[in-house]
Amino acid sequence: MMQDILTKEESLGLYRKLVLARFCEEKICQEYFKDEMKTPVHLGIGGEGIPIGVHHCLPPSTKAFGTYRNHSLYLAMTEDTDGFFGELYGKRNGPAKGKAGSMHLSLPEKNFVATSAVVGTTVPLALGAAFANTYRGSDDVVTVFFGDGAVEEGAFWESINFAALRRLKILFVCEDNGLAIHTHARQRRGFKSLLNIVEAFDFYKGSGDGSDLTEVIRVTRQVTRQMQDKPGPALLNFTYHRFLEHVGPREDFDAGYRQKPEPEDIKRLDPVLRFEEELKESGLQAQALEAIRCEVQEKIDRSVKTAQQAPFPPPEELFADVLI
Amino acid sequence: MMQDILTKEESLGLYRKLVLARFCEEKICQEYFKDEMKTPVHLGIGGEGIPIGVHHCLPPSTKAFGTYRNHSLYLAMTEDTDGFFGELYGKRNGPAKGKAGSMHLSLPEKNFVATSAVVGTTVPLALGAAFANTYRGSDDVVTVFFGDGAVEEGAFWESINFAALRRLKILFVCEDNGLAIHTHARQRRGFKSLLNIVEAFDFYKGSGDGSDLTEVIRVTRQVTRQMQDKPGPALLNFTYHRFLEHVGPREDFDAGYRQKPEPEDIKRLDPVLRFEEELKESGLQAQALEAIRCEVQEKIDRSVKTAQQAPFPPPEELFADVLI
Amino acid sequence: MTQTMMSYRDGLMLAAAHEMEADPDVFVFGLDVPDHKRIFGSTRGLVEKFGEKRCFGTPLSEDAMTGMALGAAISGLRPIHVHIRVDFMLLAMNQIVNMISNLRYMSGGKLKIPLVLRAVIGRGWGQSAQHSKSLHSFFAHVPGLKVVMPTTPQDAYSLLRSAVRDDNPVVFLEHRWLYDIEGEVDFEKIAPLGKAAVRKEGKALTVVGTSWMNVEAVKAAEILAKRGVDIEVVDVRSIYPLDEETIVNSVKKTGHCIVADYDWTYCGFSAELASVIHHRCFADLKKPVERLGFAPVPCPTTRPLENLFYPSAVHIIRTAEKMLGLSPTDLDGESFYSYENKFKGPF
Amino acid sequence: MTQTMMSYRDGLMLAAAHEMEADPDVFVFGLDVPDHKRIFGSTRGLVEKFGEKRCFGTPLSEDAMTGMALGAAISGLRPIHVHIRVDFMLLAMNQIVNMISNLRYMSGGKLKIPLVLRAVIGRGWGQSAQHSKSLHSFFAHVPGLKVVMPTTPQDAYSLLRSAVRDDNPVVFLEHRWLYDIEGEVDFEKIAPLGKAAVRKEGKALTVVGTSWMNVEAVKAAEILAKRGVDIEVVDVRSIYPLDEETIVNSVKKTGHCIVADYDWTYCGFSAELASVIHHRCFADLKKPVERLGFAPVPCPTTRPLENLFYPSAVHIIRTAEKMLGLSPTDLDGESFYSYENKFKGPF
Ligand SMILES: Cc1ncc(C[n+]2csc(CCOP(=O)(O)OP(=O)(O)O)c2C)c(N)n1
Ligand SMILES: Cc1ncc(C[n+]2csc(CCOP(=O)(O)OP(=O)(O)O)c2C)c(N)n1
Ligand SMILES: [Mg+2]
Ligand SMILES: [Mg+2]
Repeated sequence: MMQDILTKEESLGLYRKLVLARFCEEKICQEYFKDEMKTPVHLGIGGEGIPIGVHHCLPPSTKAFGTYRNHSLYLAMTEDTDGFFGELYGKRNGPAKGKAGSMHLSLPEKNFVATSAVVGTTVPLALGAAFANTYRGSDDVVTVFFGDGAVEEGAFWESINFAALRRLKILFVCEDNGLAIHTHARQRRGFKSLLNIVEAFDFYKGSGDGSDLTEVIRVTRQVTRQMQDKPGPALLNFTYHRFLEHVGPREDFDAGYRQKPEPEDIKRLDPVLRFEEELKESGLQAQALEAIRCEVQEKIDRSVKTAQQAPFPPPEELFADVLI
Repeated sequence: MMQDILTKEESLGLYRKLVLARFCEEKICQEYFKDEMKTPVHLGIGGEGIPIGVHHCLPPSTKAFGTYRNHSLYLAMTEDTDGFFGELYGKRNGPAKGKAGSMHLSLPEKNFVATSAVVGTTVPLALGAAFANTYRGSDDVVTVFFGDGAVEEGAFWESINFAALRRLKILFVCEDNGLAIHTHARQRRGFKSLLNIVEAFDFYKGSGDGSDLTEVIRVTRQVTRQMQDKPGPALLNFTYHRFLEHVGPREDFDAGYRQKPEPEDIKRLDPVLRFEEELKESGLQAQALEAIRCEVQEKIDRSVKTAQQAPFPPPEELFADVLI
Repeated sequence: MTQTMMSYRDGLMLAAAHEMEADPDVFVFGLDVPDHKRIFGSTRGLVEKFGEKRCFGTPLSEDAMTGMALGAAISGLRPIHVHIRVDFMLLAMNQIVNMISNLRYMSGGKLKIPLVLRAVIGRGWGQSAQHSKSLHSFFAHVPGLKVVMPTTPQDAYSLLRSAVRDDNPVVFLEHRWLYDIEGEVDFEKIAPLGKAAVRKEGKALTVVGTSWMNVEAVKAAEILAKRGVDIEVVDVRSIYPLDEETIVNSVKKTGHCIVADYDWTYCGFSAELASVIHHRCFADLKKPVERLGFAPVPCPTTRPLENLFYPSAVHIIRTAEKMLGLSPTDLDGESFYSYENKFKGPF
Repeated sequence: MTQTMMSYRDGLMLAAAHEMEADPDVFVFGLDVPDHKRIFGSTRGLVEKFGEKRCFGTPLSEDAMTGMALGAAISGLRPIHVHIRVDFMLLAMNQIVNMISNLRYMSGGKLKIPLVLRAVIGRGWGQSAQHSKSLHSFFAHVPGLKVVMPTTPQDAYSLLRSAVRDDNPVVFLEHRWLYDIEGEVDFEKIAPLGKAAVRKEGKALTVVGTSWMNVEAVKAAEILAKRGVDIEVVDVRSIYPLDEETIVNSVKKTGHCIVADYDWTYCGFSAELASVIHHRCFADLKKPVERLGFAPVPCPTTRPLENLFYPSAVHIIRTAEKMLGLSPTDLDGESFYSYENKFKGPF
């Protein structure tokens, strides 16, 4: 399966990104209790495959928009662990010099344009970026990632209407963990299938198990091919399991709003383990993977150390970057 | 056809309401140029059959919400021409003592609860009224009327989601003239069929030619029966031809954004003529109709005179009715 | 008299519970209201006691849910609509400013709008620009709304009860840090909307504070009292309607005034207070009124800048010293409120 | 020098046309922008000249369309987003206050937001509570936005050009009645954002006005001049950033000040002005600053009440007389601006 759609080199590159995202967030989990990262963290453990897979199918010129749960997307697009930890530690070497924190990461020079902690608010921004592409005759797609909760906001519906009306090349990607904080989709949604609905807006569409990176890539390629053949928007819905609490570094299965998955399910729900399994099945040696993991871990440890030692922004930074 | 679903008495009552709404607005057209009604008027000529037909199928305890294009709904529910003209003339005998004008008519004591000049804004209010019905164990339906343009507002989508989630008994009625001011639906909508979409929200649904009062009633009855059998929201979409400009008493076919209908089409597009034709076909005598018309015209003329002679609200009214 | 020690969050929770007991038309709803975190504990126990009919969550649809609250209120119910952050009410501004504030007037007084909009404001933990606003000046600017900002557990309790009983729309704003404050609450005490409270009496200078700034102001007053400088602290409590008399009387007595508002100053409530005070105490003021508030920038995440963004007891002390011509107090031994130890991440 | 007589609406129209000619990244969009009414004529000719690519209408989706404007601006385009009424921007407050104002700061200065939000404000014809607001204090309250209110055709032209060229988000507010005002426009004249203008010099009293209130203030000044009372009229023009110097210098000279704002006073821009002026002219003011604005109620429809709702030249005259200790001027022979004859229904 995997071999049908990914070269060995691609697979290893993807594995590296998966591990990069995962290890970064695991590092956060370890370090967070020291209260040095003074920013709320919405960890994406379990969902890394979605942004990594989607952006693997698109050229680096693709502009992306995201949410507060943006670490994997940031790392997939930038691999910039120095900036990442700098920002989380609130230091001057963060891309926003600590002003953004985890929830509003942005690195426009790498086309990771903007993220936001108000649910649904970057969805309309993608309209503008896609409009700008059309305006300038660019063929690029724009991606926008959002949670299943964002679909309930009016701005989402206004946006899909406009995207459909204008046949904008936007890939709407729903990172569907079935939860908005602690509330299940069935308690929030008056409809069963989002895909059915966007079909009535003449969207291209795709869906799949977001824990399966190979599937994410297969589905995304299918849909982006359609978008290139005949321009128009698309919606991808990828389900995944959120391993940790909504915000913060802990598990919270004892809170009672959902069940802890059985140990035998973890292998299916964890995109890193799952992709690793596939890589092994495809004949890749455990050592090659181990080497990647080591390299990535070292990179991360270095970045964390750099961030910890980096200076805070000076007081006058408070007043910089408001108006030009 | 008509005889199958309406008694003679009902038909005459409906004819009276149609004529009442039409003559009131024709009176506005005549008087408006005198600049005594200092309120913008969004006339509903061509669309009278929709609110009249829908509310004919529902008991008087049904709460209704509407838009700035609300005259027919107001008159259908209240028959209160004194208050109506009082309000349009800005006089003390209007239900809001002139504070509301044409765009924000409201007569809660007759269950004509609220209207608004900001598109789409009364749609969520209907959720609250329907929720209150459920809360109190009432079986009543709530109606909310809106134009085809309102469907593009986020609040509309948030509202149908909540109505579907809660299975609220709301009748969403789209008064579909295909225009938002001068902009055609195809320039605004990224979808083809609203009815298809609300089906995905498990709505009951119906649609028809809003110029045909009999059809409006037939379709509404069908749908309200379903709502009573198994509670849930419904959407009705009725098309109609707006005879006049968006706001104001004139025709504006010379503006070029749409075609004037051919004379032979008028009979089909005008709900009053069309219903009159049906009444005649069903054997009703022209005199009976003439008598209704005379009575209604006299009532209206009296109300206009009353309004013209009524006093304006005194200066201290400016400060009344803000907080209790 | 039934005095009990409790937290601000419990004051809020009990006020809702008591009103729900007293009136079956009162219900509480909003995003995450019934989940296990219960809006930082302030809706604890309600769903168990009153059921899902009267305490429930919603989809993420602030605009329509606010309209739904209005629709329920004009249908005779008394909704308490809760937002875990006031910033999200920006999605509902159209319903609040075009509809809720106008509907009574536009109906010639026929519609009654007994509606409470509760929202958490202010500083949490690295909350940054989108989870830290107050917005009381927006709401107070618009005729047709009442706006309340309780500071003490007693006020959380009494003012919420009064707000629920009020037949007007009331925006009720609660600072995140106040939730942990403990104090005596007397269930019999009624606090009518529209009255300020003198938190500390003094003769040298008046600090008029809103919400959390009263905690800072009382701290500043305690420190200055040690060197014999007597600060009066007036807690505005009701942003609209405003209790001008209490404020004006205090300033007429002291001749000096600092307005310490928990918001940006530009076009904010501090501007309203300063101009009312200047106008009414024109002959009594010995110095112009000084205004303290947020730095005129979006709220940054990183702690050192965040600390500079928010006004504090230190700012009040330094400003008071300048106004009164005093040398700077040595603050070395003083301990100020710091959430480093009391309030940890993630939210 | 190329001076031409033209209306305010034509000033707006030509400013957009000239910017669109000069820069292919400028585009104009919004509800009803290209229909035959053309936003009261202010977008006339644009679609013919620049095509539907650069001038187009939208669905009724203020929230998403504002976000789309922001998205286009951070992608390097320069959108002019037009609203036929500022009241509808309430639907977009979340994008404006949580996103547009913050995105530059939250990106550490990496994102640039060259975006103009045009909106029509104020009185039309029986417009009532939902089509009559100004809201400049809302926008000015939030760091990260500029706010402009031009009064003359020249300013409509020059300030719109400056706003389009500005790399910051600019809210541009145009009073409905000003559209018909005629005046000389010099295309070479640049009006930088952030500067007030003295509309009439005088020594007895300063009226600081916003938008339409400058028309009323100049009228008041003309009438009072006949009895030798010399009023200075300062047009604020730029609500944020504020040109404090021009205003403060005027008040220091006259010692008397009326702030005439086209908005409610409570927590409004008039409060900001009054407190800045009181603070900076503390020793110079002979009387407290007086504020004029809307009556503290939603705007009523009916004409007699609507006339009472809005502040006017008469209010300015009566207030000035009181402050200066003058007997009431006989206004019998005076003709005031009245839209009875100039501005008829329906909108
Ligand atoms: C407009 C808005 N309303 C409410 C919140 C509070 N809130 C933060 S995250 C969240 C849940 C969002 O769920 P979803 O979109 O599925 O994203 P997930 O966290 O599951 O990735 C809520 C309600 C918010 N940030 N913004
Ligand atoms: C939120 C909002 N946006 C824009 C407007 C300006 N406007 C007034 S009516 C209208 C068109 C509405 O069309 P539709 O809903 O189809 O109703 P119709 O007038 O056709 O009955 C528009 C855009 C408004 N009143 N409210
Ligand atoms: Mg989710
Ligand atoms: Mg229409």
